[in-house]
Amino acid sequence: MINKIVDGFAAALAGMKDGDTLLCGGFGAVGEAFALIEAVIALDVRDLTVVCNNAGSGLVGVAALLKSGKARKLICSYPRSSDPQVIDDLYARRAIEIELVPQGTLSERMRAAAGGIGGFFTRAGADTQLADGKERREIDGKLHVFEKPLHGDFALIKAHRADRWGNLVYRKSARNFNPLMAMAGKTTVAQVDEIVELGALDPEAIVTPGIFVDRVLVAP
Amino acid sequence: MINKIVDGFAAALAGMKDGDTLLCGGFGAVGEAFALIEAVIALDVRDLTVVCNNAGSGLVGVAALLKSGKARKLICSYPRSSDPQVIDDLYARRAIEIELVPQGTLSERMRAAAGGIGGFFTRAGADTQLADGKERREIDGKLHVFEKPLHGDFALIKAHRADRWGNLVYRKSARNFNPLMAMAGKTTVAQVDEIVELGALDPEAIVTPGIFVDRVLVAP
Amino acid sequence: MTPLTRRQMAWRAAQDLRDGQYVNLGIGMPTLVSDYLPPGREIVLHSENGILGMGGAPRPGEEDRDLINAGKGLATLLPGGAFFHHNDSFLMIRGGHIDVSIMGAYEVSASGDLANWATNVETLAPGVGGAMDLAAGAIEVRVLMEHNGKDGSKRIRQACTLPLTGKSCVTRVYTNLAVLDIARDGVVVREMIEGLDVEALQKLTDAKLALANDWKKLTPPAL
Amino acid sequence: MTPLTRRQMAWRAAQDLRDGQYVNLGIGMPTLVSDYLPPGREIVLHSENGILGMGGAPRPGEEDRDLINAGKGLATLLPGGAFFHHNDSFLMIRGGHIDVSIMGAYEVSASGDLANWATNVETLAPGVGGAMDLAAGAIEVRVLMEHNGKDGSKRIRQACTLPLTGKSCVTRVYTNLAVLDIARDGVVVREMIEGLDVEALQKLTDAKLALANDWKKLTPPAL
Repeated sequence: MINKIVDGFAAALAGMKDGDTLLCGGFGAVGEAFALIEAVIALDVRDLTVVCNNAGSGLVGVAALLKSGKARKLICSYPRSSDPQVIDDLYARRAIEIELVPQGTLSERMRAAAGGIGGFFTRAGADTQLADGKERREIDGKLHVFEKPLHGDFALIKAHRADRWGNLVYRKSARNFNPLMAMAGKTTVAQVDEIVELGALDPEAIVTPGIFVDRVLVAP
Repeated sequence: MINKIVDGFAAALAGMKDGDTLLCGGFGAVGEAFALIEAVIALDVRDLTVVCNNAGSGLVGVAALLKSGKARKLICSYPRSSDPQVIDDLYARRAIEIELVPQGTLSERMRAAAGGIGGFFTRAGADTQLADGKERREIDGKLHVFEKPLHGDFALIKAHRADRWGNLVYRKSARNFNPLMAMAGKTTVAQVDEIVELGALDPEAIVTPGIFVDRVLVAP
Repeated sequence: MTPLTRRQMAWRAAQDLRDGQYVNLGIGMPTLVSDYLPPGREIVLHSENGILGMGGAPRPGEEDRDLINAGKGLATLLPGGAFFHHNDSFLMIRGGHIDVSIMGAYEVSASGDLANWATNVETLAPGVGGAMDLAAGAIEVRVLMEHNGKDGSKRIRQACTLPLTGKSCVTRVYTNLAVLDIARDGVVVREMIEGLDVEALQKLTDAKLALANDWKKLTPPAL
Repeated sequence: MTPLTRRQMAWRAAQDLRDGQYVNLGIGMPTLVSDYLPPGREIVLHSENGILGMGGAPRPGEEDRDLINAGKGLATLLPGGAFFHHNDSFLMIRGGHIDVSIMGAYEVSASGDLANWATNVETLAPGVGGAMDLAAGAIEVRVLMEHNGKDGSKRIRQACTLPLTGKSCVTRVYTNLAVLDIARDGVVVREMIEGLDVEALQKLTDAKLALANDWKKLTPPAL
């Protein structure tokens, strides 16, 4: 029997190790898996790479994880969201490496990882300094830059409802990066509001099929 | 006011011209926009390129369009579905050019067109004769082939319900290529079973947002 | 001579949006454009986090923490709106499905180059967000910005001095003084506020200006 | 010596599927595997047209024309199943999310090369379908085919003679005579039917065979 529901953070994060890349869902605070992300802080892991659109707000979630010093690198599009005290401090001290990526390229690189694409050419940022050092190619008269897949060892995502197969649905704009990161994570852990019976989710409206999800944890 | 609902095939197919590429939804007969596709036969257009997973069955839909002689070329993954009399005849007479593409590459090429990707590297088919003449590149020790976007001048798709903004939902496996082709068509025309009031479709369960749809026609 | 307020600038940008267009509003001043959409036109707002058909701010008591706009402010959804995931959202942007992107900027060049993500003096971590995707993918990119910097610096320039967001992408600029088109042969003044002439505007502008034959007075309502 | 029937071959392939695996069954004989999934194991079947959790054929009166499998036969959906569009379906295949692909084949080589899409004599238009995607993307590719062609031709070969679907992708082959693994150093016989020995099997096989020390009799139920 398939039962992806786990009990507690230890089971949810089992196997995380030094140097892992974590894909952390959310756009600002909405759809961020606060409980899972903060649980990483308690683990004996270091040199993490955190992939997240923003760098967290205040002293919670991704901001708390970055502040803990467990992350060596942040890959993001827009680090300074509301109350960026942690990233401002880390940046001022040059205490973290930041790889800045156009938001759509960030998204597309994760999709490439999810879908077995070895790399792709995009126009976004091709004529900017963010493409410096990267392969450029003119296609149909327009400059493109070659971008590579961005894999995650873990995806830590937030969803609204789940069943024991790991099928997920989201709430409104809290969907954002979560379904994408679910696809791109080697081990995908979903923090959810609620578990429902198998078959209770409308098969026409499941956003993330369980094939992309390894563990489900109910957490507020 | 946005009203994408059109009345009749002339309005649905207005602007189609010689040499156009038509993306025709459906997997076998399921999800095929029979009425729209057969309406193309009545138009004064020629040298069409038809993109469709199969080459139609019997003497209806895509098969009827191919039999009409209006298509110069077929881009597909699996031409011989059930009752392939039309494609067998055309193939025997070498009366149509066939570009055979791995099914996932066919899909991904359309997504690249939909998403502004200039091209991508994939492993699928890289070590086969279908990659002959194409750029190959070893990435992470594995052979990849470079594939280019596949744009459609028209996408002729089938959906279940629509609203006047062109939002669409599908029925079961009739979804298949339709949402993808909707995204990849310059002009996307949806044949639907039913029109519903704006706001009646669950915003969490809309599969194709209206931004990808230009015209909606109710047809059996 | 009274420069436009931020709300008047947003109002002016809103007037050019046509019925049925899909429009992405950048964070900051462009967000205000949604308050001035001309009545009678259905304009579908796209939010990069995965919304089409976004409405304005919620009324008291109707707030939903899971429904925000790109600037992370609370938002609503109109009938006909839809939610989708981030990758689909940027497919819309990058694939040429967004008719109009309205963004803020630091500088715009006479050839339509856009600089709006990094200054040369970065004491804070720079962010790019979706700006480069919009610059590359939206059918039209329009800029909404003050004509000059707070220090009087010229922001409409023959060539940008700041790191670019995208080349040759901006088609129109709305400032607190004028509406300017980036045309094939340079910057064309379409509208100016009462009391301003093109010679005075040229002094505030690095790029060489041409005045359209049919230029108009820019006369927003009080806002 | 009694070779396995097609249903017995499908039964044998089904026995290797583990609880919780995501499995894609090719058209033709592999489709029969779904009839013999071992009880007590939840095995999630993926259908390339956009289904996970596909069930077997519908009971009379429960047919739905919009619910078909990859071979275009009528299908059903299990509780927990989901529908999605074609591109997401092939993202699953190409991105390494499918644990096991079971396909038919014309030939398999000693290094695991697969040939199952084109013969050398094509009077009919060849089709490739999703075979190359599965060969490249599934975590494991297993083949289900008659050990020899109808003309007695050898299908497990030192090297394939037909156009390839993918290189070095097949890990196991189920035939009507044996179960064979493609190992690092060649083809290893894991199971043979009653009355067959490896010398006799070798005569029916082009690839050089090794017999596993712990080889077993292949004894399917009557089907």
